[in-house]
Amino acid sequence: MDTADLHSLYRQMLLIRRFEEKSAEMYALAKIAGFLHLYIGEEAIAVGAVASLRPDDYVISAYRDHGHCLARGSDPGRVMAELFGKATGLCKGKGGSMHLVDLPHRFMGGYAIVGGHIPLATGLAFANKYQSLDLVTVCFFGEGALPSGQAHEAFNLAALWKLPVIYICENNRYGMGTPAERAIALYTDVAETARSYGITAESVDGMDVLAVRAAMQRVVPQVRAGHGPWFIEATTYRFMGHSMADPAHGHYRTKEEVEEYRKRDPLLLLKNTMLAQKLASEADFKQLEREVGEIVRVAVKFAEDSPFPARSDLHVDVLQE
Amino acid sequence: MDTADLHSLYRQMLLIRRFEEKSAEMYALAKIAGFLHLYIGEEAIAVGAVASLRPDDYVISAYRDHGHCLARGSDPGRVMAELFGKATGLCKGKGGSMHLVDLPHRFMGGYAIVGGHIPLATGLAFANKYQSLDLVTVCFFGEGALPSGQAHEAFNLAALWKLPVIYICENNRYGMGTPAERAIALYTDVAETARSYGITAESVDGMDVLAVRAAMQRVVPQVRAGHGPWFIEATTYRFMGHSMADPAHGHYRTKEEVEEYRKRDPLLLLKNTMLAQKLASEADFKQLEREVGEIVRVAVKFAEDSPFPARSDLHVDVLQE
Amino acid sequence: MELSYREALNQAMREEMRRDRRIFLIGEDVAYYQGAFKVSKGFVEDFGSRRVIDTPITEAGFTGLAIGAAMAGLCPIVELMTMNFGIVALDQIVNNAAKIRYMSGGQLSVPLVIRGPGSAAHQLGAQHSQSLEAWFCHVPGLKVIAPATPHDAKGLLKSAIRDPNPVIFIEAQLLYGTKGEVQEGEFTIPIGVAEVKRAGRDVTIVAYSKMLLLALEAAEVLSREGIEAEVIDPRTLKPLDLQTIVTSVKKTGRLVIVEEGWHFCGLGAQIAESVYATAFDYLDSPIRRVTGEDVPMPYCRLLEDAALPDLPRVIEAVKSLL
Amino acid sequence: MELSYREALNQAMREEMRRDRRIFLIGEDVAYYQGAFKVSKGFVEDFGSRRVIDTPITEAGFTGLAIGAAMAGLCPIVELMTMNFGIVALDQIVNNAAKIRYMSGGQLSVPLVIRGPGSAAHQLGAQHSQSLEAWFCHVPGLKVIAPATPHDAKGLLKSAIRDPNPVIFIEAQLLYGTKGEVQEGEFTIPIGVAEVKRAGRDVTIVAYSKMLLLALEAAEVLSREGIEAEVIDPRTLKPLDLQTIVTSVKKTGRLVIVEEGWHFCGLGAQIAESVYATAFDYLDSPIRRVTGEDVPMPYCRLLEDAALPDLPRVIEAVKSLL
Ligand SMILES: Cc1ncc(C[n+]2csc(CCOP(=O)(O)OP(=O)(O)O)c2C)c(N)n1
Ligand SMILES: Cc1ncc(C[n+]2csc(CCOP(=O)(O)OP(=O)(O)O)c2C)c(N)n1
Ligand SMILES: [Mg+2]
Ligand SMILES: [Mg+2]
Repeated sequence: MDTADLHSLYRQMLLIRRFEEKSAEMYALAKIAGFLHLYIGEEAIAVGAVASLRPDDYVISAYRDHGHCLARGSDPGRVMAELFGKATGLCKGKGGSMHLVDLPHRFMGGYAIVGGHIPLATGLAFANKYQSLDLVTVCFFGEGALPSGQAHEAFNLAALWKLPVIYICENNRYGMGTPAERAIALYTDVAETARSYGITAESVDGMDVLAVRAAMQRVVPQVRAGHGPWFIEATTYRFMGHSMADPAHGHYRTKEEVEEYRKRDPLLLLKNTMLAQKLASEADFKQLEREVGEIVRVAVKFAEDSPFPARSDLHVDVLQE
Repeated sequence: MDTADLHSLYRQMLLIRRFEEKSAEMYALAKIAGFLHLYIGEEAIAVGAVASLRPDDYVISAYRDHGHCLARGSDPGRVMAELFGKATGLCKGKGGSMHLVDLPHRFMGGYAIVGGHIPLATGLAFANKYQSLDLVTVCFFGEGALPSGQAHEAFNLAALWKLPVIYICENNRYGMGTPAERAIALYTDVAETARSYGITAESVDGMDVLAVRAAMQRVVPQVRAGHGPWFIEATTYRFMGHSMADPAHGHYRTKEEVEEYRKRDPLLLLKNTMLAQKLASEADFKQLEREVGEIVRVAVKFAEDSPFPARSDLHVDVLQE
Repeated sequence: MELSYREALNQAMREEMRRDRRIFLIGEDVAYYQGAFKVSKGFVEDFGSRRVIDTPITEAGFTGLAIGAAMAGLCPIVELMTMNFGIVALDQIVNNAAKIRYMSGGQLSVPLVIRGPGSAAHQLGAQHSQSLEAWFCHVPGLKVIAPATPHDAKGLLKSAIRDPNPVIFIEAQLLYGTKGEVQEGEFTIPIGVAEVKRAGRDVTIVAYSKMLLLALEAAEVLSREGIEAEVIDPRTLKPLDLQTIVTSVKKTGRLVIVEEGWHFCGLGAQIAESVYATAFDYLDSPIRRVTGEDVPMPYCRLLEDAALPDLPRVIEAVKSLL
Repeated sequence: MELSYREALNQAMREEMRRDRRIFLIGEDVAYYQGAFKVSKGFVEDFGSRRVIDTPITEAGFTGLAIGAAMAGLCPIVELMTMNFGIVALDQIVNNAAKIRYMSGGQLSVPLVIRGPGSAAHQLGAQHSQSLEAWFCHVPGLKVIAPATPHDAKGLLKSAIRDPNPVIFIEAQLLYGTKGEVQEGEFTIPIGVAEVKRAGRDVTIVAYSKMLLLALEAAEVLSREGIEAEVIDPRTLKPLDLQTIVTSVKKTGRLVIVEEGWHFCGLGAQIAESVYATAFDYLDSPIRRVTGEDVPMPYCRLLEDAALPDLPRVIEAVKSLL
């Protein structure tokens, strides 16, 4: 394994972590408002998955989308500016946290209706196949979306038409306050859902960025070669509340449970591997922290210094001329 | 096997057959209008399934619903009157062919949005469980409804909450002009869909009324006892066009294919069994034809002689006072 | 007693559920999480998980299930986490709940309440900030209610639960924390009856849900300038109590309608058209509508504020008529 | 040349698909069955199954798929077997197609047409006889078109296909067989432009889709009695060409709006309200709306006829204004 690669994976996860910690701070300061869903604890999935993609592949997500967007390479300043509702934000302040879009980085958006973006992902894949492009579409969603009708309709179409899409179900065990076992009939093996469409499906440790990347390194070429859709369940855990409106552990889970999962913090896991294999020293990690800290600082400053949209922007981009 | 039972099954199938042949005639005479979807060829499913139910169990169906309604024991005259749009019809002429309802016979309706009644069925079952009643709900739908999101959302709820509902998928191989293999990704085993929710599922020969009845005789007590939902695929074939607007075989299937399936006409199959086992003579069948013919004749006359609703009925029953 | 809007709803459901065991509450996170906005606080503790039911994220599925249960004689209360998610359940609401009674020639009934917060809160973005009452009001077979005060919320929710028809009951996230006097003891408020929330002679303002608070604020400001606005809250949006509105308009000769939803084909268009048709000769000038702008809701606060009715706009509208 | 409405639609799609390989047609039974109403006759033969695509009965799924494909630069035409089934796809239409451009700050576009028959045919029952244009018109980010004649159908469908925005294109089952002159050769009709279908001085009638034919019939009858109605077809329902309507109303002083959908919160309410707001002083009497009745559509023909606008009602409405 290439040392530079591991550094890069760690660095990306760290960026997401620190970026989101900072955005939580900014939320507390009322610089950011509305719903803010943090990805903290789940970073290995976005980073590991995106690592195997080409820049022109499509990525699409639900509302917990900062991680996917940053992993895709979006400018943290423009992401933060979007959270601030600034004109320099990715979406000029009109999208917000749940609706990040970065077309040049082929990040096709975050969507806030649970299950609603899964047909879109399937359509992106359809377009690629239609145009005989060898592009792959990766679609992230929570396990809470799995029972939704829109997900099922999309799975069936993807399977029927052998579309080049990879569905990544981020199973963090809860949909808001509802544990998966009270929402999904066959929760012991959610990948079975995909298999019932003839979609190849597997489960991967979503806390282990190397495992996620390894799975994708196998899967992406298959899908790119036209062997049809794929489904990956990535088991993970959200360390924070469902959104900033929700305490880190509510009635629905115990502090102990959260602590238990924190022992498998994806950053910690990779760091320990790198230290054990002597691929990096504590000093290297300190250096990374400094670099990432600086990036986040600059991002916040960019957001702070940016102007709000003009009132006259209100009616812009409703329709294309 | 009880001879009287077989006579009764045959008689019910024959009633549906002759009733629908007559309604096709009436359609040609413009006594009936709108969509008219005939069940001809599929009678064994409704009759076989309903035979194992109690009068207080619930039955619900899609728009191809004459067979289920008649099998449930509805008065053929009131069904025909409904098709005629008369005030004496089951629904006072307001429902029509696709929306028959007969509450006293616990026929909870035909519905015309594909997949849309499957959550309703699940709710009827929910109500029974909620009230600790040992009632079973049977829900009929075509294989075309299987990929629909509403079906999946309902299956998940039924499985999660172990509801006393039996889903009967009438797989007649086509949804309008689209063969199942172009609509359902895993068409080789549609019951797998249900299994992916942990629902027990099986397939039965839907042309063989005795096979359908036997399956239900096993399944109904299980479901009634609270062992959760069940899924039965009944393989069948529609002998007529999708509706009266559609020729019996269109571009989408050959005359030969239709002829081939007609050899397994459910009435013919049962008749041959009964003749072979000497449980009935040709004369008995002639007698049945006469009786059923008379019932249908009386039904048409009742419908013909009945008044149309009054114009003042237009705003009645929109809301309950 | 003084209650918050949230508490008033909680009480209404609690009293009704105590009264009638056919009533149950179903929705996402309504039980152990106490509701996304804590409206069903304490319910699962008091009524048990048989009657307070958490669902998977399948609005079509569980709304349809509730309709089926209602057909079988139960009286479900469906909580939609927000009314926005009613869109994925709309086929069930419109094609089944609203039509089953009519299609069955009166054999079946659907005594059902679908409730949850409509309209924008703060910066929830385009998919979570919709006012869809005009859609629901368009559909025969539904009743639509949108109370603005804790008292009305309690009295009308109790009526909605007892009503034998499907009722869409629209709350508002920004109202949950507002407080107001609520009558003690058992009471209901009839569906379909508007209320004059403030008497006045110069102009009539019709406003519902959160917009009522805005209208009352505007009336207060205007009053200081000697302009007396009569503020009417229809409370029930369908059936609409046109009579109360028209009576007021006949007195004032001027009407401003305030609604938060999109302008084009909003409910205000219908209210206006009905008033014109009924009281054309009493109107001194055209009716003014103050509405949400015809844009998907932007995230940025500045643009969001620009997209919604506010005090200056209501005041300007009133003054433009004088 | 004389064409049926169905043939006009077929030609429009055919010409556009020849012109641009990004265009494809997707829907239930559009390929081998040639469309439930045979609008895509010959398409799969001419364009192949790559561009003419049969789907399973999953409107949310394939409409969403088409939106995704449009985001990636294709130009899908979605055929809904009937517009009624748009309800199960409404989340995709409203939350994705209509909003993606705005939410993304203009980065993404959704060049998409969703077409199919709206309104009642004959005795199709409550779930298959709805006019949902008011819902679609309420939503910013959508254009809505409902042509009445073969010529308009062809020219507007071509424009809709070329438009970079999501367009809801409402046809009518009972119009498919109607015939009319269609301009030869290549042409388009601009979106958002109404047409005066018959000039007159006494009263303005606004009507669209099948109701235009009814309005023209009424105008003919009225003319024999010396009453000259000016009949205007907006053709595009959103954006609405209010100017053309108002110009006519300023001339006639009277307006009748005919629409087939439910009365309460129907599109006619908005048209009326807009006209009142713009031309209040020109109106001699209140605007009359002739609409569908506020009931789920009954099956029985007699009741169905009673639920829909007809010649006597249009004529009565006109005469009531004179
Ligand atoms: C259709 C719909 N219903 C309800 C909601 C409210 N809601 C937002 S997130 C969420 C939980 C989703 O859980 P999951 O899919 O597991 O994703 P996670 O938040 O765990 O990442 C719910 C119920 C919604 N956004 N959309
Ligand atoms: C949501 C929806 N989409 C489309 C239709 C139009 N439609 C009516 S029946 C039908 C085919 C259904 O096939 P299947 O479920 O197999 O039942 P069958 O007719 O074979 O009994 C279609 C597409 C509909 N009624 N509802
Ligand atoms: Mg989750
Ligand atoms: Mg079928």
